[in-house]
This record gives sequence, C-alpha cells and structure tokens, in this order.
Amino acid sequence: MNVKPDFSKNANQATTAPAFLSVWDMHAYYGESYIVQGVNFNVHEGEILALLGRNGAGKTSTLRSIARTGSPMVTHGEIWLDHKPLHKMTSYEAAQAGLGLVPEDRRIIPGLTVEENLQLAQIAPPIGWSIERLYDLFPRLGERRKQEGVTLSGGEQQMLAIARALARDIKVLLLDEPYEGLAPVIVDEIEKTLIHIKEQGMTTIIVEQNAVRALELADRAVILDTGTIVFDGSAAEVLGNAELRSEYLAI
Amino acid sequence: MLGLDKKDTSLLIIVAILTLLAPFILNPFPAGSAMAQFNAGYPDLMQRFVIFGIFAIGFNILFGLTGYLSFGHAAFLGVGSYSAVWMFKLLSYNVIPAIALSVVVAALFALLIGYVSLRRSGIYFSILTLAFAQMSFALAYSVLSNPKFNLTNGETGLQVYADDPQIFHRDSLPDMPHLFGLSMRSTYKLDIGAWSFDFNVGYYLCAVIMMVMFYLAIRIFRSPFGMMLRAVKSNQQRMNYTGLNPRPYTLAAFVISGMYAGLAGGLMAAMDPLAGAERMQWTASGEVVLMTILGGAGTLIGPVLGAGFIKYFENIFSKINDTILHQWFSFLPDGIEDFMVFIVHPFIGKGWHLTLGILFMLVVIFLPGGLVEGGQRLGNWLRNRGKRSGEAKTKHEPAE
Amino acid sequence: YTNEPTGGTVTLGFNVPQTGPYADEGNDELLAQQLAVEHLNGMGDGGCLNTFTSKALKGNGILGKKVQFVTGDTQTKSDAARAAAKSMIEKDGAIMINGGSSSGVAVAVQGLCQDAGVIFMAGLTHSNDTTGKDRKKNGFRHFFNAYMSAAALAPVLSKEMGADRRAYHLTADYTWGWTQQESIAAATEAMGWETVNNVLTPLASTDFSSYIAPVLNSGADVLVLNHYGGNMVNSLTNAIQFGLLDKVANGKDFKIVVPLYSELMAAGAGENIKGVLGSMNYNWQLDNEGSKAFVKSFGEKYGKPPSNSAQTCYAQVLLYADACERAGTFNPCGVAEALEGFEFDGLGNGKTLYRADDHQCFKDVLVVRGAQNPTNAYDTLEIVEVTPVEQVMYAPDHPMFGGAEASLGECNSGA
Amino acid sequence: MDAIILQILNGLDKGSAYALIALGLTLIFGTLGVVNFAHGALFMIGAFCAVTVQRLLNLSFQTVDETQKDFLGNPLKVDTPYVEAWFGPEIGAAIIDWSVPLALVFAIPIMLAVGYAMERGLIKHFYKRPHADQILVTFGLAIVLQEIIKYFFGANPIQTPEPSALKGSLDIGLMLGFDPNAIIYPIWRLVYFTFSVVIIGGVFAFLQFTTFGMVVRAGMADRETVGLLGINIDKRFTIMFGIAAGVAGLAGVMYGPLNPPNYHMGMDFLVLSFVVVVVGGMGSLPGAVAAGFLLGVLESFASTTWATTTIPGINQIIIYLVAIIILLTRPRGLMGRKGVMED
Amino acid sequence: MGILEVKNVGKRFGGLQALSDVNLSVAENTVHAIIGPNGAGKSTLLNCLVGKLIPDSGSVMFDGQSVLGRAPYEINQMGISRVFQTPEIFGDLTVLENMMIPCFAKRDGAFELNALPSVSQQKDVVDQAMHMLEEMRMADKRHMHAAAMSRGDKRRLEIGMCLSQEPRLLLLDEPTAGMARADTNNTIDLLKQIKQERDITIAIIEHDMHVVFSLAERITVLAQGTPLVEDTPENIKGHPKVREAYLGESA
Ligand SMILES: Nc1ncnc2c1ncn2[C@@H]1O[C@H](COP(=O)(O)OP(=O)(O)OP(=O)(O)O)[C@@H](O)[C@H]1O
Ligand SMILES: Nc1ncnc2c1ncn2[C@@H]1O[C@H](COP(=O)(O)OP(=O)(O)OP(=O)(O)O)[C@@H](O)[C@H]1O
Ligand SMILES: [Mg+2]
Ligand SMILES: [Mg+2]
Repeated sequence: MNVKPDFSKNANQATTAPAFLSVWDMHAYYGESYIVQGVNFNVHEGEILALLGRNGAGKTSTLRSIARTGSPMVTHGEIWLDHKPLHKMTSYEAAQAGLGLVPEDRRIIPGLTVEENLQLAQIAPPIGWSIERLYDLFPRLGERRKQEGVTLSGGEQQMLAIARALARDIKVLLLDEPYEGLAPVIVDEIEKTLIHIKEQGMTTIIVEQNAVRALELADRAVILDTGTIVFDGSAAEVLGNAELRSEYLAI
Repeated sequence: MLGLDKKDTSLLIIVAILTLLAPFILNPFPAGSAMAQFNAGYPDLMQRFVIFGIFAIGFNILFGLTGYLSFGHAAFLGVGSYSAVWMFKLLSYNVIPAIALSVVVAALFALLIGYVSLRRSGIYFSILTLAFAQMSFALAYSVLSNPKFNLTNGETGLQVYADDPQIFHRDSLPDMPHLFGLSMRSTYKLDIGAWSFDFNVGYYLCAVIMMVMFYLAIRIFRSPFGMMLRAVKSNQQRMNYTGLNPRPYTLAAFVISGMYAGLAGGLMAAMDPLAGAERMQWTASGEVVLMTILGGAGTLIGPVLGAGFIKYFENIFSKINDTILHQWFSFLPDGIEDFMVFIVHPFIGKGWHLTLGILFMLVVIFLPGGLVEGGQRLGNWLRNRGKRSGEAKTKHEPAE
Repeated sequence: YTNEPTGGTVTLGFNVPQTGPYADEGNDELLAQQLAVEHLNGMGDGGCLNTFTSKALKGNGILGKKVQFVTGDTQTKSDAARAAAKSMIEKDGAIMINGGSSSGVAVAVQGLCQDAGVIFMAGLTHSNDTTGKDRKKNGFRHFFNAYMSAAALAPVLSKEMGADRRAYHLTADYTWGWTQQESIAAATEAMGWETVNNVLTPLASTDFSSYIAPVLNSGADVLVLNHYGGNMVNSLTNAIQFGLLDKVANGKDFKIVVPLYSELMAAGAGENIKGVLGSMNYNWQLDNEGSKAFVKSFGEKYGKPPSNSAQTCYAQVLLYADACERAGTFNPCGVAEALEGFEFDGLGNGKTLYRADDHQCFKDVLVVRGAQNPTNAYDTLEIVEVTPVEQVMYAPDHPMFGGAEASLGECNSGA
Repeated sequence: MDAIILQILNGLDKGSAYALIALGLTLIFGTLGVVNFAHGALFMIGAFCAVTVQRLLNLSFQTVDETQKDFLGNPLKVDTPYVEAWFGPEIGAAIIDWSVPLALVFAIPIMLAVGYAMERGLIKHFYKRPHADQILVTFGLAIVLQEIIKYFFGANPIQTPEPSALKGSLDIGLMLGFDPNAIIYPIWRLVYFTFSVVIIGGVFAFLQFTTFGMVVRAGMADRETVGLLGINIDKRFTIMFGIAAGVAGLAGVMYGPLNPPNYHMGMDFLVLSFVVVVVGGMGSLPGAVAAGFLLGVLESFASTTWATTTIPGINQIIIYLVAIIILLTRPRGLMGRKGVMED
Repeated sequence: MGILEVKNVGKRFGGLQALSDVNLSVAENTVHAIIGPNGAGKSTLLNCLVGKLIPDSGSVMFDGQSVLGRAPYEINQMGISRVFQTPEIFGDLTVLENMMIPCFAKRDGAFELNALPSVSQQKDVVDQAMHMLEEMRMADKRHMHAAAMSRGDKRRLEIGMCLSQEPRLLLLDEPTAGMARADTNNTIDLLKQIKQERDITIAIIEHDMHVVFSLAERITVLAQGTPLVEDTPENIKGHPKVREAYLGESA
C-alpha cells in the first residue's frame, strides 16, 4: 500500500482505471497535534466515495487537507487531481483547478446577502450553474435572495452552502455532512440532486454521520479512525459487514 | 503557600527575589566603567520599573482576561496622582493617606467611566475610553487650571507650595513625601569595590506594594472571577445563556484595573510630588497597552517585563550620546571608530525612539506571545538541549 | 552636598528635548552646551571666555576639574524631563542641570533640582512663573519673560502702528499662553490700544482656520498670536493664507504680532513672517564683542549661526562655571550666592544683571521683524530695536510674578 | 448668518482632511480589519513627498558672490536651482512654484510602492493575529517611519507653499451679498475641499461599481471560505492596501500648504482619525466620510467665541464629547455594520 | 397548565412572518419535540423563549411567570437552559472550565465577585463538573482547549454544560446534528436517564427522526410559522400531511 503510485500522464500500466483524485501518504498537523496520519486513497471519475468514521476521526481534517486550507497543515504527502498536483497549490488555486468544498459549519459569509454569497462563488473561473438555475433547485433561497445569509435558518444555510459549491464548475465535490440539519424531505431532494450530477460526471466525496444513507448513495467507502484508514472498499461491503459497522460506525 | 499552587508560588518567590535584589541586579557594571551607562539601578528608574509594573499588571487584569482594550487607562493614573498631591497639599507629606485617596478616587472615576463605556464592546469601547481620557487630559491641562478654580495647575503640574495648609505637617517631619517620618528619598549607598548600589526607601515601599499587587493579581487570575473574565472574552453569548451577567464582571475588572492605575499614579506622586496632565494623555494610555502586549497579554509576569523594557529604553538609551559612543569605540583605529559611531548614532540618544520602534516590530513578529513567549522558548530550548529526546509533545498547556 | 565631585572631573547635566516637536531646538541647545564645555576645558578658540568681563575662568575646567557632561531627553514633558534629570543626578552624579525648551518643563525640573539640592539653569522658558510664583533658590533663568517681551514690544508697536489700534488675541490655552496674553494686553492697553477679543485655542490644535476666519469681521485691525512652536507656525501660516496682511481694517493696514519669536519658528513659518513683529532674547546679528566671539566660535564649528536658546544655554554654562570659580566651591548654596546680584558683560547680551530677589536675569530685549528680503536662510529676522533694560525692569513683588507671597525659599545643598 | 456660513465653510475643509484620512484608514481598518497605527505615518509620508519634490526642484549649484557676505563674513555662496538654469529663470521658477501639484504625480507611485511593500512585507502576516499585535507592530512601524523622516528632514516644520496663483483668499461674503471681509476663504482650502470630494467620489465609485468591495469585505469576514471559492484574496488585500496608502499620501501632499508638514503630523492626526472612523461606524465608508465632515463642522462651531464663552473649554473637548454621545446613542456609530470589530 | 405556556406568539422579520399565532403548551416532566421543515420558525420560537428575540405579540409564561422583557441571563436563572444549533461554548477555555462555569452560575447566581479563592479550592464545583464530564464520557479530554475539539464533541460538551445547571426546562436545538451514531445513542440514553432521575422538562428540535421518536412524548409540527398539528409520536408518524410536507418517503 505504501508504494508510491505513478500518476504522471503516460502511466497507463495501472491495474485498474486511472484514479481521478489520488491522495498519497498524507500527514497533517494542527499546531503540534498530529491528526491525519498517513492517508491513502483514490477516487475514480464519476464515483461517489463515502468517508466515514467516528467523531474526531479526522474526516473533516482530511477534506480540509485536500482542499488546501492550510489548517491543518499538510507536512507530507501528495494529492493529484486529474494529473494536477494539488499538494503544490494554495486553496484558491485548488479551487480553480476544480475542487469544491462544502464545509461542515457551512461558512456562510456574514454581511453578505444570499445572492452576494452566490455571486462571490462566480468571480473566479471556472463558473458553473447560473444563479437562476440554483434558485430553481432551491426555491427557498430564491425567495430569500436579499436576506443576509447568516440569518437564514440552519437548513437554509446548508442549502446555500451546497448551492455555492455548484455555482462553480467543479470536478470534485467534497461534502462535509451535507444532510446535517435538513428536514428529511430536503435530504431526499439533495440526494436526488447528487445522483443527478453524478450522472453528469461529477466526482464526489461525502462525509456523513448518517452512514446508512451515505452508503446507499455511495459506490465506495473509506473508514477513518484516529487519522488512518481502517477500511477501503465498496459501499456494499460495509453494509454487509456487521463487525465493521458496529466497531466504527455503531450501526 | 498563601493559597497558591506550586507553580504560582515559585513565580511569586522569583518576582520577590528579583524586586528585593533589584539594586544589585540592575547595577551589574562597576560605576565609572564604560558599561556603567547600562546600569539601571538608581532610585528613580527602579521606582519607575515597579510603578509601571503595577500599572501594567492592573491593565492586564482588564485586557488580558476580558479582552476589553481600554485606551484611556492613563486617566486613572493621572487622577491618582492628582489626588495624592492634593493630600500632600491639604494634610501632610505622609504617603499613606495620599495613596489611599488615589486608589479610592481612581476607583470612583473608573466606576463612572466604566459604567458608561462598557455599554459597548470591541473598538467602540476602546474609543469611548479614549474619548473620556482625552477629555480629562484637555480639561486638566487648561480648563481646570484657570486661576479661579485651580485643581490641576495645568502645564506646570500640581505641586506643593509653601503656603499650602498641610494641617498635619510638623517641623520634625521631612519636607518631602515620607512614611511616618521616613523620607521616600533617603537612600543608603553601598560601595563594594568598584561597584556601587543604592537602597532607596521609596523604591522598597513601591516594591513591597508591587509584590502585594502581583500576589493579588495571581489570586484574581486563578479565581472563579478570573475564569469568568476569560469566559467574557471567549463567548459572551454563551455566558448570557448560562445565567451569568457579563456586565458586572467586566465592570468589576475595569474598576479593579482602574484602582491599580490609581495606585500607580499615587505612588508616582509619592516618589516625586508633582502631578502633570501629560500623565493622562493618550500616549500614556498607549504606553501601558504597548507594555502589556510587548510583555505578553494575559500572562502574569508579561506586563511587568514589558513595563521594564520600555522604561529601560526611555531612560537608558535616550541618554547615550556621541561622546559616550566615542568612549566605547575608542579602542578602535580612528577611522573605524568614527565609522562605528556613525553607524550606531541614529539608534541612540535622540534616536532611541527608532530603536524602540524596531524592537516593537521584531518582538511582535518573532515572538507573537511577547517577551514571555521569548522566555518560554528559551526555556524549552534549554530543556530540550538537556534532554535531547525527540518525543513530540502534544499536551496543550493553557497559557499561564 | 549632593554629588560633590571627588575625582578629577565634574559632571554637568544637559537636559534638552531630543525627541518630539522641539527636538531641533534641543539639538541646538546641546550643540551650544558642548561648545561651552570645550571652551571651559581650554579647547577650541575659547569663545566668550575671551570677552567675558569676569576673568575667573582659566580654560582649565572648573576649579581645576575637567568638565564632563551627560545628556537627557526632556521630550518636552514634565514627567520625562524630571525622570531624565533625576537619572543624571542620581546615576551620573550631575552637579547641575541646564537647558530645556518649555516653561512647564522648566518649572517642573526647577522644583526637582531644588529638592535634590543641585543648581538648575533653565533653558528657553518665557513664562513669568519660572522666576515668578514658582521661583526657587536653586534655580536661575537667563532667558527673558513674557512681561519683558510686552514691555519691550509695546512702545515699538505704538510707534509703528499707532496708538489707536484694536487687537484680537489668539492665545494658547495653558499657563504660558495666559501669562503672555495678560502681559501683552496690559502693556498695549496702557498705550491706548483696545483689546477686542481674546480667544483661547487648544494646545493640540493643528489647524487654526476657524479661529482666524472671524478675525477680520470683528472690528480688529491687529492680530496678536500668543502661540509658540508648532502652534505659532500653523496659526501664522493660516493667518497669511486668509490674506489678513493684505487687508485694510478700520482704515488701517491689518497687522500681525508674534510676541515671542525664535529662529526655528521663523524658519518653519518661512515667508509668512515677512514684516511681522516680535521679540527675542538674543539674535546672532547683535553687534557686540561677546556676540561676535560666540557666533564665530559656534558658526565655525557647526556651520550655522546659533539660535537664541543656544546662546542662553551656552551663556548659562559659562556663568555657572564662573560662579563656582568665584565661590571656590561646587556647593550649590555657595554657587547661588555667587550668582545672586552678579553683574557682567561679554556673553552676547551686553550688560546683564542676575537679580538676587528672584534669580531673573535683566538685560536688553530685542524687538525683531521678519525680514522682507532675506539673503540667506539665517537672516530671516531683522533687529528693529534693542530695548534698554531699564524699560523692561519690574519689581520682584510685581503681581504678575506672584506678588508679595512669592519667595525663593531656602537654598538646598542636599546635605 | 455670515458667521454660520463662515464656520460651515471652515468645517468643510477641516472635515475634508479628516474625511480623507478616515477614508484611507477605514479601507484598512474597517474593511481589512487591521488596526493600522501607521496610517498617520502614510499621511505624513505623502506630505514629505511634496517636501522632497520641492527640494529636488530646488537642487542648486553654488556660485560665489564676492559682493555679498554670509553670517561669518565670508563671501556669500549663491544657489541657483538647476531647473532655472535648464528651463530659464521664468519657467524654472514657475515649475518650482507649482511643486505641490507636481508632487501629486510623484507621490502616486511612491505611495503605491510604500503600500505594497508594507502589506507584502508586514501586514500580510498580521491579518489573522489579534488586534493587539497589529497595534504593536504598526505602532512600531509608525515610529520607525517617523524617525526616518526626522533623521533626514529634522523636527522643524517645513513650508510647502501652494502655487502663487492659488495664494490668497476669496471674499465669498461679497459674492453672497454680505459686507466685504465678512466671509473670506483661502483659495487653497477650496482646492483642498474639491480635491477631497473628487478622491472620495473616485474611491466610492470604484468600490460601488465593481465587485471588488464585496470580495474584500467577504475576505475579511472569512478569508478561508473566499479562498475555497477560487479567489486570490491576498492579491485583493494588497490592492486595497495600496489604494488606502495612496489616498492617505495624496491627502498628505495636498495638506502641506495648509499647515507646514513636520515629522509628527501623522501622530497628531492618528487618534483623531481613529475617532472619526469609529464614530462613522466600522466597515462603513460613507460613515467615515460623514463623520469626518460632521466632526470638522462641529469643531469649527465649537471654536467660535460664542461657544467658548457659553461653555468654557468646549473647543478642547468637542470631538470627544460628540464621539461619546454618538457612540452611546448609536451602538455602531453613524453607519457601522454589525459584527465588524465588535469583539 | 404546562410549565411552559406560549400564547399567540408572532414574530416578523421585515417582510417575512416567521411566526404567527403560535400556541404551545409543554407539560411538566415531559419531552416535547418540535419538528417541521427548514425555515419553519422552530429556532425563532426558541429564541423567543430565552430572550434572544422579543416576539411582536403574544405571551410566554414559564412556571406562571412571564419571561418577556427579561434578559437572557435572568431567564436562565429562572430555570431555562438552551443548547444552540451551532455549538456555543467557551473556545479559549479548557473543557473542564467550560463545565465549571454553569456550575458556578448555578451556585452563585448571575454575578458573584469571587475574586480571591482559587478555582481549584472550589471543591463542590470541581466535583460537580468532573462528575458531569464523566457522565458525558469526556473526562479524558478535560484539559483540552474546547475550540480544538471536533464538532460532535463540542455539541456534547454544550449539552453537558446545560445539564449541569439542572434546569427545569431544557431547550435543545438539534442536539445530535453532526454527532456520530454511537454518541447519538448515548445522548438519547443520557437524556432518558436524566429525565428519569430529575424533574426536568425537555423541549427538543430535531430533524433526526430516530432521536425524535425515541424520546418525545408529544410532538408539535410547525410549518410556515404556525403549528400544524400537535399529537403523540405514533399519530404524527402516520399523519399524512406531516408525511408529505416533512418526513418524505424515507421516514
Ligand atoms: N483547530 C484544531 N486544533 C487542534 N485540534 C483540532 C482542531 N480541529 C480539530 N482538531 C482535532 O482533530 C481531530 C480530528 O478532527 P476532525 O474535525 O477532523 O474530526 P471529524 O472526523 O470531522 O469529526 P466530527 O465527526 O466530529 O466532525 C479531533 O480530535 C479534534 O480534536
Ligand atoms: N434575523 C433574521 N432576519 C430575517 N429573517 C430571519 C432572521 N432570522 C430568521 N429568519 C428567517 O425566519 C425563518 C425561520 O427561521 P428559523 O431559524 O426559526 O427556522 P427553523 O425552523 O429553525 O429551520 P431549520 O430547521 O432549518 O433550522 C427562516 O426563513 C429564516 O430565513
Ligand atoms: Mg467533521
Ligand atoms: Mg433552526
């Protein structure tokens, strides 16, 4: 597992289809605490990967490391997105390279209206869905376009966060607990949307506490525990493996 | 000991030893040697170190714990000084009533200003305190010193005149501030070889008071009240919804730190019975802010270090002139001597501001936690060198 | 007594503003004091030692001890000035303190020196209080004061502008400003002028336009700026901007008066001072032996003529040294006695008396005017009149000087 | 009536200085969230750009004139500026005369460079640091800049006069039908007022009609998220800082003729400009400008004889008094935005 | 007569009627759940109860006393504690200190200048806080800075803080959002246990139906600012309107 794969363009000798997003031996720290402790995984184009694990397992930290936020600090490892070395980029470069993160605490920008929050996503290339199309997807946002984003209800904020990611023409969508705080009907809606955009070729990593829901949606699953990967396989395998489920997911 | 845990007790003991032995520690160079210029162990400067130490410790109780940045604390210093001098004028040169009144008046003044200013937070609070202090300064400098109603004696500063009442003054008592007859100015000079050390009554009075105030500050930091103040800084919303009213906590912190400032002001007047309005100017308020941040806001010892640092520069570096430089470099060949003097010249004497400015920047860039962090890093480095063990430490020590 | 010199040297303390707005003036004072030390130690051309009427100084230091000096920064703040002075007294063993650039500082440091038992010789301090209600036995002032300015200026003003004038005063709102205004108003009113208004301006003001603007419409035809330093430079600049000097009021040409001038202020105010009258303690253009010797010595060493505060500080160092020689001791009480009532000449101001009653020095006062066509950077001011000392004399118990209550107190040697 | 108009006019030009400094300050302080104690120093550097230009234009060669004597009695050295030698005495003199407006051209690149260097070299590392650290480092920088200027130019004020064509004053009262001399107003103060209106308008337009302002505001509220949206916020912060430095510098250049520049003029304005920005309300450009003019006008009124005799000393404290009243009645100043620098 | 009586409460935000004519009665010693679509006004209603918002109309009585017009800390001292939708804790303080603050508030009231004795000498409070931490299974994290915890842990800490005050009415706004399944189950157990041991009334907002149906004795469904129905869990589950508007097919 710790053999460095060759990600360069002419490396066609890989046994499976070439990975679209690869994370290789990634280590990351918050100050002096060692959080991500050597994570390896691949995601193929158009795949949905569920990243699961307990509270504090390091899921958010892994996503933030991939998105190059700088905190936690990645000290070692490589991240490749479609042959581009993300590990050499800053967060805005990674975003321009096609990465989109929906952060766990939503991070709606204070002082900006709903519409401004969306406009902000369309300043730097590449630009994705039009704002009107997003309002069609989430009518509640359309109704509240002039309201300050942070005064939205919790669920509305979550919708805005997802819409903001889709407003950019991204290749990989990183979702950190997207269903949190959403009414069951809305969760159904969003799930449908995710399947829809997957059909159009979107690659997705989803972190979710509602593991069953995530696994039903995902093609593959990776389970993290204290910053290392303890399982990497198909989603169906997890659902079928009671031991795994009870040990790491308590389901 | 004294209700402190081991770490705090040792800190207190170190501080006590340092202050009591200051006359030795601050005069490391033989009198008359070229390096004697760097000696700081003369009464006036030692007094200033501890008095500004008190001021900064008090300021830190407000700023370091609650995060409320007051830009008007010099007003309390000034009010303290004025009250003390008035006590000298009216009663006698005994420092006890003077200091007592300065603390009381400063407390009342702080209660008033704090009550109003604490209605706002953040920068709005800072500007409110600044505005009150600047108004006090302007009034003290001119309006309150007009001949009809002379409270402050304006530009010249309030001082004791021969025709003041001084109702408890006796001829046997010294004609300058004293503690029941023991003059603040009396100094015992100890000469050991080429060295000379000054033991001054005023300094020791201030030093003892500072130790008491430092001890009280430790107690406050470690008390539930101190914890509440940190909670105010951390999350006022949560505090409110936990059934706690942040306002009286912040107001109490404001008044306590105002009392520290008033005490410092009273002591300044007790060491040197003159109170000037400049003590209330924004630059003076700014100075204590800088002292606190420079030393390390929120730490116990930091403000004292910061105060010492700035006062040292103000008093020692400003006095180095070209003549002294030439003495230092006189061992060098003439051309090089002149060159060295030319290089160093902009940074000393009238250029001491420049040096201070550069040091501010260096400290804050390289030691984000102020001088205390510098000390900690030095300590860690020494310890790690001793241990030579490679284990990474993950434990998070709360800032002391 | 305090800091009795025991070795082969004696240390003087020079306390001048080295930072803050008066730093340049302080620097000038410092240069002059260094020059004085050189001359005392027998180096350089000897300067005024050659012209001084007292011949006690031999160019071998003071009482045979080589003269050293230490410096302090007053920052033009009473607290800082006292701290600097204390440091020189307590740490460096300074036997006297000389210099300074504001009355507040002078009074504060004078009180300190009195308590510490050393001699204080004030630098540039123009307030009546320094040798008035705040006079001290250990303190001396060579500079003139607001009363003397007024007494010297009034006759010249009356001569140049007529006895029927209406004056508008702008006054810096602190002790010096008030005494200055009081003195000038009294002296000009005695000549028949009327004071239309006196407006107090905050010391911290940087822009005086709102104070200048109403002047023309007030019925006044003279503007008196009781300002010093940056205040004066800005208020004068503003007044010129408003074109006051081009106007006619009450049928007369509008005039501006700046009672206290200094060379640095003149330089700062630039062309705006043209034709504006004021007074000075000393000017390098004075044509007497002492002045010539001093200007030559200073000019050759530093490449510029000395300012009046530089001359004051220089003269005071020599005077102090001379008094020690004549008293035969450094004991402040002895020195003070030697200075009291001392009459001399040859230090640049002509015949001079140190009055024993209040330690104020009496000499001729200069009335000067901003030059119309200066040929170089240094002759921006021209001397209009040298007012004889008799005209500016006053009684030691004059009400403006603390009245009968003011007293020097006892001499303190610190013993 | 005339007295009122007079004091309003006076207040406007005082206010335009306050507003210009506050505008630059609020771009950094209210928008980037950096407590910049070096802003006054930028203003001062602007003023000294004018001094420098004036000195450069006055660069001279010396000829000895035997007929005149200097103060030591030696033959006088006469200076002739190179520009006069090159362009002829008349044009040369005119160029020197117009040195302040010329300095504007010179100051723009200088100030942008200073702003760029300051942001990239120093401020950049302090966006995430506590305000206290920002205060310490920028205060240190302000002292350093100030001392450097003092080292080269001395502590004394230096005149930078306006062009002689713009010297003197207008009798506005006469134009409005009042008595002569009732309302006189210096021409350069009118120029300064107009200039500040143009600059303020320009900055407003730039921030209003582009998304730049919104992005910077968003970046200040949450840098990380803005970065995740593909925006290089650092670059924009640098530009913003450059603009702020430019505004401060130009305000300084033009201020020179009103009151001669000295090395501590920045500190003199510093506290006041913070008060103006906060009274205007954090994060609000219109607030800062409005507060600048408001305080300028109130200060002018407080300095009238009428005001000072009614309440002695009111001119000493008016600004602070008004600040207190406004901050107590309006929690976030005149137009402050919620959540900006409130903790 | 319930311990909490909400009568005809209305609240407007600009053009939006967030709450209109809300009537709600929570009986003492019950668990009352409030559910409803995103933006229905659930959090707004809670805000009106704790003094964060003042309703435009109507009355709110707690134990026979009106809470309207009182400051949040006074309302808390009356016995109402609240957990927020996004965790509100003292990030700069340690976990143990976080837990001690509500204990002090309980012991000393809204303000007590307790400036000289050291915190560690306050044995009763330390013990109480430690006990609560143990109950929350967070004792091992007591010296950690609260800000450095993962979000699920922050939320559990906040619940613990509220419980340690022994409130009479506990308001929970999505207490288990983002919590791992195992901890969600723990929290359910903890709440049940506390409910049994103490006289406590709980009002809970939650989108996780597993939690709602495990705990609630009564449920109010809020939609567009007005209560749609109020009933027992069984009846709500089967309510067609609720199914359609809120639960969706996956419930
Ligand atoms: N800013 C931080 N500083 C220090 N440690 C942190 C910080 N943020 C998170 N951690 C620690 O890193 C570890 C992993 O946190 P992370 O947020 O990645 O977990 P997670 O798997 O997303 O958990 P959750 O399901 O609760 O969101 C946790 O132990 C947490 O305490
Ligand atoms: N301060 C405010 N200004 C304007 N509108 C607001 C404000 N606060 C809330 N709202 C609006 O009021 C409505 C109700 O919000 P609330 O937060 O109460 O919903 P909720 O029921 O808690 O939803 P969720 O389940 O998504 O958290 C929302 O549409 C929201 O956008
Ligand atoms: Mg997470
Ligand atoms: Mg909600």
